[in-house]
Order: sequence, then structure tokens, then C-alpha cells
Amino acid sequence: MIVSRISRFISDYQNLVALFAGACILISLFGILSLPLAYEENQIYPKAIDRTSALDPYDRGGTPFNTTTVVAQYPENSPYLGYVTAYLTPLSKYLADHTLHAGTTIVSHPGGIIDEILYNTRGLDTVVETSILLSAFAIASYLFRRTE
Amino acid sequence: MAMKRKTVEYGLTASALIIVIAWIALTTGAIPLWAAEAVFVVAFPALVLTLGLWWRAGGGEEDFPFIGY
Amino acid sequence: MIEYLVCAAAFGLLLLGIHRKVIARIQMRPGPPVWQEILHALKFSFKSTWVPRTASATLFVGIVLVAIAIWSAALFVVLAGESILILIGIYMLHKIVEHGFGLSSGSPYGKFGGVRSVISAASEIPLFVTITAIYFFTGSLLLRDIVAYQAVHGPLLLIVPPAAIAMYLVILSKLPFGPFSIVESKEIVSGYKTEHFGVWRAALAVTDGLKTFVLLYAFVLIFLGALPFWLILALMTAVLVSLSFVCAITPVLSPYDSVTVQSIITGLMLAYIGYLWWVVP
Amino acid sequence: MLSIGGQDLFVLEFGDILHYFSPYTLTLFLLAVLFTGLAIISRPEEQIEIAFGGDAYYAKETTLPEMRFRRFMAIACGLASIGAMVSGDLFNYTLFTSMVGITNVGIVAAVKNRHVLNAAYAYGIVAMIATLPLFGSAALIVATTGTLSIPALAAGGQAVPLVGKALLVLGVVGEGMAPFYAAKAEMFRAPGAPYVIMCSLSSLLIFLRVVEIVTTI
Repeated sequence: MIVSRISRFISDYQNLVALFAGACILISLFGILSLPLAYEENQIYPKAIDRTSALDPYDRGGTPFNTTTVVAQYPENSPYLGYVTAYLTPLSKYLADHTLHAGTTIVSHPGGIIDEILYNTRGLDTVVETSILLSAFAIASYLFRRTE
Repeated sequence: MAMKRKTVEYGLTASALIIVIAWIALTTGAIPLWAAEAVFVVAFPALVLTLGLWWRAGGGEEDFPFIGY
Repeated sequence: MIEYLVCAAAFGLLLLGIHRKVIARIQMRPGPPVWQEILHALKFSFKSTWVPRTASATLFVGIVLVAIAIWSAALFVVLAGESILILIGIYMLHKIVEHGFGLSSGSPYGKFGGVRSVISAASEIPLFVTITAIYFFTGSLLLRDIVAYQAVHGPLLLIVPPAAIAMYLVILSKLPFGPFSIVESKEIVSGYKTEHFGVWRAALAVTDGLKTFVLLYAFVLIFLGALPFWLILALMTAVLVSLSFVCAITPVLSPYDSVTVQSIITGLMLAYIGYLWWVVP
Repeated sequence: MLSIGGQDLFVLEFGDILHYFSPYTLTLFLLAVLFTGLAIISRPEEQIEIAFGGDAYYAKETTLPEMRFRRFMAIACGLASIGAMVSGDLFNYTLFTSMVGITNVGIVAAVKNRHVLNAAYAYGIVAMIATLPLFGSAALIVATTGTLSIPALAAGGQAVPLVGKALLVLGVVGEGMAPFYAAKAEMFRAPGAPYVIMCSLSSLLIFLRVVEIVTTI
């Protein structure tokens, strides 16, 4: 019976990767066939990278400790939109106000190198991204430290 | 695990009371339909279980269970 | 509202009793009386009850409460004419309840039932395909909108018969003794129900009653529309008897074959959706 | 704004990321919360194994460190599915979904059983591959429509490409559903019912949610 042959094939988890890869190929082919797709010029969070800037990959324009123009989906939900400093902790804010040791949020802040424009509007994404990393590390370290 | 008759009685009374109160509140129009439904969804399972347990729950002075043939 | 719950559970159990009776008669056995399932529920609720020592006690008891709660909620969703997406969600989550029942006791039979319900979960996607087919025509998934649509355009059974067949098969897979009832088939004793005895089993019977009622009621509402209540009950019984015929004359498929057959049906339904998408502007 | 899962009850705002609660997402949300709670408060069962061909049987005990780790992973998985249930942002949803995939592997990773670990490995590979279509779909949709917000996409005006939707479904299927059939059945051999249940619960929930999303946008 063809049915039982199919079931025998898909019941083996060793074939799982092959099956899924096959599905990926099919849908990618469909995607290639449906090209070209139009690019929407009116994007949220537009980027203009200034290669000459000292802050090169992280420079998003605007003046530090001041507003930057950001196109957000719901500007009314982000009253501090464009104010990168708004997300500094009180201590960092104090440092930034009185010294030059805390710059922008790019690398001086827990949370690491995070696109600071997104930081203002998409805070939850940042949290989830780091949580994914945390759980991956937790699994790896548990397995590594496990005693037989 | 021993079932305490008192615990079961409390559970039964509580769930029955909640359902009756929600019912009265619904018919008098004190709470909207969805609120009453939410209460029923929570309290009805408890009522079913505690009712069944209550019928058989021991009072503390039972006979020895019959364990051998 | 509470009276609806009690009546629905009792009527659902009665339907299951009829199901057993019809199967028995087709197989030339006398069969139990039709109210046997109601008696079962009462009988189990009088039995003495405890929690097995190996079980995960909280889950063992908690899952029983969850089982009744989700199907009570499903009944209210159907009565209120809310989105059938919620109904389908609850239906899929019944799988989780089956896992919970099966795995929480530590019994190997329960575990096999739970594992089988994991296997079959992926095959219940025909439900979503059914939904998409309906959405093509009604443009809404709220039950009241679907019923209103049918008041104007006639029953959906005639408009999208393949969707009706798909949902029929899905209900079939939830009924005991059917070709797809691998989760509680008899070679693993009672599958996920094995270790829930006494009051737990009685509560499980209440769940089964509610589940049967909700699924058949929703089927009639979705595909035949608003009818007088007595007629709906009669139609539900008729649908159930037809299902019993199917159950009586088909063997239980082996677990993986059951899933493959259901997946093939899903594939056919997807092709049908593609066809609809092509034809309907 | 949406009619598919019922009228919106309320919307929770995190900057550009909205969380909307319709009757449908609320139901799924409550179930995720409920089962996460069960995973927190219940202790694992002692699974009974029967030695084949004889009368011998023995109970598997779950050790305390193993139980702690698996409970941690189950809670993380529960939180991820809670987030995925109500998120109104496409990218945020894909992030939560990939977190579900990783924690699913984590839940069974601590089990000392060769079959379980092999299955978890196969599952992990699929989950890893699946992030490509998953994030790819979000990227495709933001490039062609200029927005990621599900309410904004549902309001119409932008044509979401069909391939974007297909990739999204494929990604979710890879993260949760595809391994359901074979790999998860093996993974369910692991003892520790409250945690193992989170595996299948989260997969079902993200799948139920993606159906709503692709029908809406």
C-alpha cells in the first residue's frame, strides 16, 4: 500500500530534515517565480549610513543627546521618539550629563550593540532577542556542565 | 492520597455558591453575559469534581478497606 | 447558562450511547442501552477515588478541570456566535488535554495514548482548510455572520461540500471506535483515559459529552444554518448515526497510517482551496 | 480592526509593538498562562517502564537539578508562547516563535535517553533551518509593504506577497509543527509530563496564531 509506505517514510525522524528542506525548496521556487516584488519606498525606520562618520556602522544621524528624525509606526506611543538618551539609566544619565565617559547607548549600556533607533520604539524586540540568546546559552552550558 | 471530607465540602459549597450567585446576577442583569460565562467556565469543572468526590469522601471513621480475596 | 452546560453534557452522552448502540446493531450485537454513557458518568462519580502514587498530582487533577473548562467555554462560544477560530483553537488544544491525561499518570498505556495524540495533532489541519474555504464565501469567521450568510444564500453544505466533508472527517476522528481513534484504541487499554478512574473518569465523561455536543452542534450551525432547535437536535442525531455507520464498518487504522490518510485529505483540501482561489475572484 | 477572531477588547502598547487582545488571542493567551502555571506548580511524575517480556517494572525518577533546569526551560517556553499569542507585530512574533523552537529543544535536552536526545537533535536542526523562512518572511513583508504592524497590514492598502505568507507559515511549521509528527513523538518518551506538555502546547499555540495572522494580513 502506498499509504503505509508514505507513513513509514515520514514516521522516521531522520527524514524530517529532508522533508522540511524539500518544502523550503518548493516554496523558494514559488517565491522566485513570483518575482519581481515591488519595493515599498515609504519604509518605517529608514536608514542612511554615513561611511565617513567616526561612529560608522552605528551612526544614525542626528545630534547626540538630542532628537533624531525617526519614522515610527505609532509615534503617539513613543513620546521620547528620537531621544536616544531617554533610555539611559539614572546613573548613566548622570554620567552622560556630567562627563564624557558615557556616550550614546551604542556600546556603553547593558544590552550591547543595539540599533539605538529601534531601541526607542521596539524595546520588546530587544528583550526577546537577548532572551533567545540567554536560553540558547543556558541549554549549552547545562549540557556542558552536566555530570554523567 | 486521602480526601478530607471537610475540604471537599468547602470546595463544593464554594463552587455551588459562586455559580448560584453568578446565575442570579445574570438574570437580574447585574453582570454582563460574558462575565457570567467566565465564572461558569471556572466554577463548573470544580463543581463536577467536588460533587463526585463529596459523594464518596470519607468522614474519618471508616471501616477497613477490603484488600484481600 | 449552567443548565445549558448540564443539558449539553447529558445530550452529548446520550448521543455517544446512540453511537454505541448503532455500531452494536450493525455488528449484530444487542449493544448497551442508549443511556448507558450517562449511567457510566454517574457510576464513575460514585466510585472511590485517589491519585496514583507515581502521578504528577497537580497535573493529574488540574488537567481534568482544564478539560471541562475548555469545552464549557467552547459551548459558550458556539451559543454566543463568536469566531469559529476560537472553537477550532479549543479543538486543537484538546490534544494538549489528551497529553496531560496520558502523561501525568506515569502509566505506559497512558503515555502511549499521549504519544499517539502528539502524532495525530499534525494531521488535524483539515480543520483550518475548512475554515479558509468558508472564509472565501462568507468573508467572516464569526458564527453569527456565517449563519446570517446562510439565511441569504442557502446552506454552506451545498456551496462548499468538500469543506463539509473535511469537518465531518475531523469529527469522525474524535469519536470513539472510528478509523482514526488511535488515541484511545483498545490495544493500549483505554489510551489516555487509562489511569483516570473514579471521579476523574466521570469528569472525563462530562467532557466527552460536551465535546460531542459542541462539535455536532457547530457542524450543523456552520453547514446548515439557523434552524428550529428541535430540528438541529434531530440533524445532530442524524449526522451522528451516519458517523456510527462509518465507525462500524471500518477498522482502526494503524497510528501512522491514520495520520497519513488525514494528511492526504488535507492535501486534497488544499488543492480545493487553490482551485477556489483561482476560480472565485 | 479585525473581525476574524472577534472584536478587539483592548490594545497594550510597547512603543511600536502593539499587543492586541481579541477574543481569539485572549483565549490562547489565557491557555498559555494556565499551562505555564501548571508547569510551575506541578512536580514531574514517576514514569513506569515495563521490561518487555517479563513482569519486571521500574519507576524513573527525575533528579532535582534536571527537574529545575527543565522547569526553567518550560517556563521560558511558556513565556515565549504567551508573548507570541498577543503580539501585534510581525517581527516580534517571529522572534517569539524562534524562542519557542529553542526552548522546546531545551525542555528535553536534559533527559538522559538516547532516543529522546536524537529526536531533539533532529528537531533542533529543523528549528534552526526554519529561522531562515521565518525571518525571511518578515523581511520580505517589510520590504514590500514598508510596515511590520499587523493592524496596519490588516487595514489594507498594501499587498502582502503570497510568498511572504507562505514562508511565514513554513517557518512556524518548522519551528513547532513539522517535528510534531515524528520527532516530538520520540521526545514524548521523556519523563516529566508538565514540562513535556509545554513542547506541544507551544507548537500548537504558535500554529493557531499564525493561521490568524496570515488570514488577517
